[in-house]
Amino acid sequence: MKKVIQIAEAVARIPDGAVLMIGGFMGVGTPDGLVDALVSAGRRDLTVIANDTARPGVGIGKLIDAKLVRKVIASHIGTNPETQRQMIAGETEVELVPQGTLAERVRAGGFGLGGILTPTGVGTVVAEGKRTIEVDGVPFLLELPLRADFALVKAKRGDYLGNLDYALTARNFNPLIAMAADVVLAEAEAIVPVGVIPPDAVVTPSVVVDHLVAKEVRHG
Amino acid sequence: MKKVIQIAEAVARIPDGAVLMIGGFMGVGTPDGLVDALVSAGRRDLTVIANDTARPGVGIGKLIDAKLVRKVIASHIGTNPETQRQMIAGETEVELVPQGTLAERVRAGGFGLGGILTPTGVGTVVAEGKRTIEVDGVPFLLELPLRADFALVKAKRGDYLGNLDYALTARNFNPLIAMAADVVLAEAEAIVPVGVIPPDAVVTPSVVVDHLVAKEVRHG
Amino acid sequence: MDEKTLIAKRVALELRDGNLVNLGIGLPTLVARYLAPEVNVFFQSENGIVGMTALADEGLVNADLTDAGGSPISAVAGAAAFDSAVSFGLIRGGHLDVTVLGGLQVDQEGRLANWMVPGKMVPGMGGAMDLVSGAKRVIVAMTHTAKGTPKIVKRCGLPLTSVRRVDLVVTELAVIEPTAAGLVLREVAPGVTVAQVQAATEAELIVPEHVATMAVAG
Amino acid sequence: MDEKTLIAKRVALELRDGNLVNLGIGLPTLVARYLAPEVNVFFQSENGIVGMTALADEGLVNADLTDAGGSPISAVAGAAAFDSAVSFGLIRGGHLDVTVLGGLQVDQEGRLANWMVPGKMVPGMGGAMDLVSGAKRVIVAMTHTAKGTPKIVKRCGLPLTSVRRVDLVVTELAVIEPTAAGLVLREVAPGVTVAQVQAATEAELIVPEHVATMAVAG
Repeated sequence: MKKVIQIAEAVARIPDGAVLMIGGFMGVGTPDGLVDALVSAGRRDLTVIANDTARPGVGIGKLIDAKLVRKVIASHIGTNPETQRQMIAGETEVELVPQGTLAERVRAGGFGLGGILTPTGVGTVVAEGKRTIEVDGVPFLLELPLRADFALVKAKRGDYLGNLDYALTARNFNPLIAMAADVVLAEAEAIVPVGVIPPDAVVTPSVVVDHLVAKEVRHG
Repeated sequence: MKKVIQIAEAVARIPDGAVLMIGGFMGVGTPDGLVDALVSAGRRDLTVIANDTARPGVGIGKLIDAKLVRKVIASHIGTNPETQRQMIAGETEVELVPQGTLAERVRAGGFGLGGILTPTGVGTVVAEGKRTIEVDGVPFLLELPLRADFALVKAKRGDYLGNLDYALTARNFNPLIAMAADVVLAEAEAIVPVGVIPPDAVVTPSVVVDHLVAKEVRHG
Repeated sequence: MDEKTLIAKRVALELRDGNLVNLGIGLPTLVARYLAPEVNVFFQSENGIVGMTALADEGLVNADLTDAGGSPISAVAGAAAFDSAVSFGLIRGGHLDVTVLGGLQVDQEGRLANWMVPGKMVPGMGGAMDLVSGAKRVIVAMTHTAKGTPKIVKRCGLPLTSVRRVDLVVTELAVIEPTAAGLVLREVAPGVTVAQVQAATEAELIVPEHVATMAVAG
Repeated sequence: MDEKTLIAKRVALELRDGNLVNLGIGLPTLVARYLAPEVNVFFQSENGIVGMTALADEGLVNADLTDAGGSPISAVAGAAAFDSAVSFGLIRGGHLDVTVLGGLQVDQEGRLANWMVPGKMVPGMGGAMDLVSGAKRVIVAMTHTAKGTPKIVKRCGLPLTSVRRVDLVVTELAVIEPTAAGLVLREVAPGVTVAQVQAATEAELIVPEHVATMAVAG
């Protein structure tokens, strides 16, 4: 029952140079409060692992706009011309990973696997520098786990222990990154009493969540 | 809206020699109606992939009692002396797999992965005959996917499209095997109208389920 | 009928009742409009839902229900939401019956390039590589040429999306089936000749005795 | 106090507030009874739940809520249920703070054997190999000898559960910490001498200048 902290306090724990996993798909399911606070705090040299960088002014795009990101590991940057500009200008390093592979690499990081074998990317530029492993004569790429210092998770509801559920397509990478970071910060649309999310409805169990962040509430 | 069939009809599709994945953990979450019907029909030479063989007279134990199983791939048979007896007598082949590895192998089979690397079993008898792959100097076992001809799934609710949810610890291997078999037969405690299980509560999406099986209902 | 509509209507005929289908962003999305009423398919969106429908109507928008392009959608009764790992488990694991994708190039071996133009456009592959590697059936829906330059080529100059041979290529001029023997011309669009298709194609086409006229959905 | 109670009470002192803990079947299960009231831990059962409590009371049994041994349990408010892959993701992924397991043998390198006796008992490893490989801290709770035969041996004759060195061994005679240098005798049970422990142990023990008397939970 110790998990709720203020957003500013949460962001104060994130140092320059941190490796962040951030939930969301084109901004949907991205924890905007945490992202905005990172921008306000001006955290620099971040590595961001996420599906995409959304669009300028939206979700992770705000971190790109503010030039806070040194490296992006994502499946897609095509909707954000500023990410592409920074990449071409050499200001931001971009590692492109097929979306399903990105999901499995993050999951492997959180689930204690040493890697996974996928058919995706065999024979393409994605295979460069990677080990190909044959199973019964079929080639697969060995893709390695990803982990982060912090996961910034967006949930629908969080209870005071830290159990989380998610809404529709805002779920996306959130439950995966919640398993794969040293510190997990969750921004929930609603914080509810323990027991309100029934055991079968919990998607992320409380034990992996370090803190729920409260929305900034102004009184008076 | 075509998915509900009678248990007898479901079992009639399963031939002698079939490879079955069966949900359940010590009988909890095992589709008893399907198992009983398999016993009644006397299907022989089955391969059963499951967490365990429960106890004599319980769940998968009933298939063992009836000597219908040629091969078991499981993490544990210690609670079923009859399985052990058949193994020692050479009547039933038993492949023991660490429980977490079994879960990942089934998942890999359903998720189109060529295998996964796990630290579990390195340096033990489990490693015999398997490839060890080093990642950054750390050894992992390459564990290969498992698939089955049929998955026999126990659900809490199934809707008429085939969406499933599960109850508490009766979930266990059920959602995993539902992805990993050519034909997926689901026995639900309740069959409900489409839409009753909300999208966020669906654990197994309808598209992987071939048939819900109806409980035998006697009229008059 | 404009060329995109023609392509979408022809592709629509490839979808079967009960199929699980993923439509790429852009032209492929149009296919959903031209399904016959008796053909019920489930649309998957790789951001995590089965059972999506067309764009949400004004007033029915929910910020947490979008397609892979980030546009608001609706969902049918019986839809299911899931995380990205499950979404690609469906795609990679052989559960997806059909994916319809746009293309930049398809080569003589039936291999697709559709995710980058080095030095010009590096959007990232998103889900395309998984979709092409994993779907049971891959249909490429694209214009036959780009500003007059053939897109069906001997060998892709652009980076490949997958080495897997796609199953069908539908353009405004033709329906082409990549096979182990090469690209087989199956249909030509109404009013288009085999010679015109070949002239607009860099790759060699195998032309069977009978080449049908392209049928299109109602 | 019988020897199992003594062991369980000593192990209970190793659990910290907020820990995620998995207790093996048998002796380890007893540990839950002896936690100090101010220590709130979450118990995981590998069949798919965090937040299990002791066995369910008569009249509160639910067939779908059991521990890994198949016995009916209860769950705390805020419990979470999940499938077997997630359950072992928690175990293998470093999310499990402590596992307490029974043992057949522990050797001088701190390696545990607890899942089979060739030719006699082949129950299968269940979750034990994953638990020992994956938990942050592995505590072996076992009797010091089996019918007079030492279970702490120079080299395990029984098949290993994992090559990972366990973190602590608690018996009715002693608390032993396996280290890179060897097995360090940390505590002896009340009324037991260092010589008695060594006599009941096949492996060499490193005996520091100060060996404490085993503390046990209230």
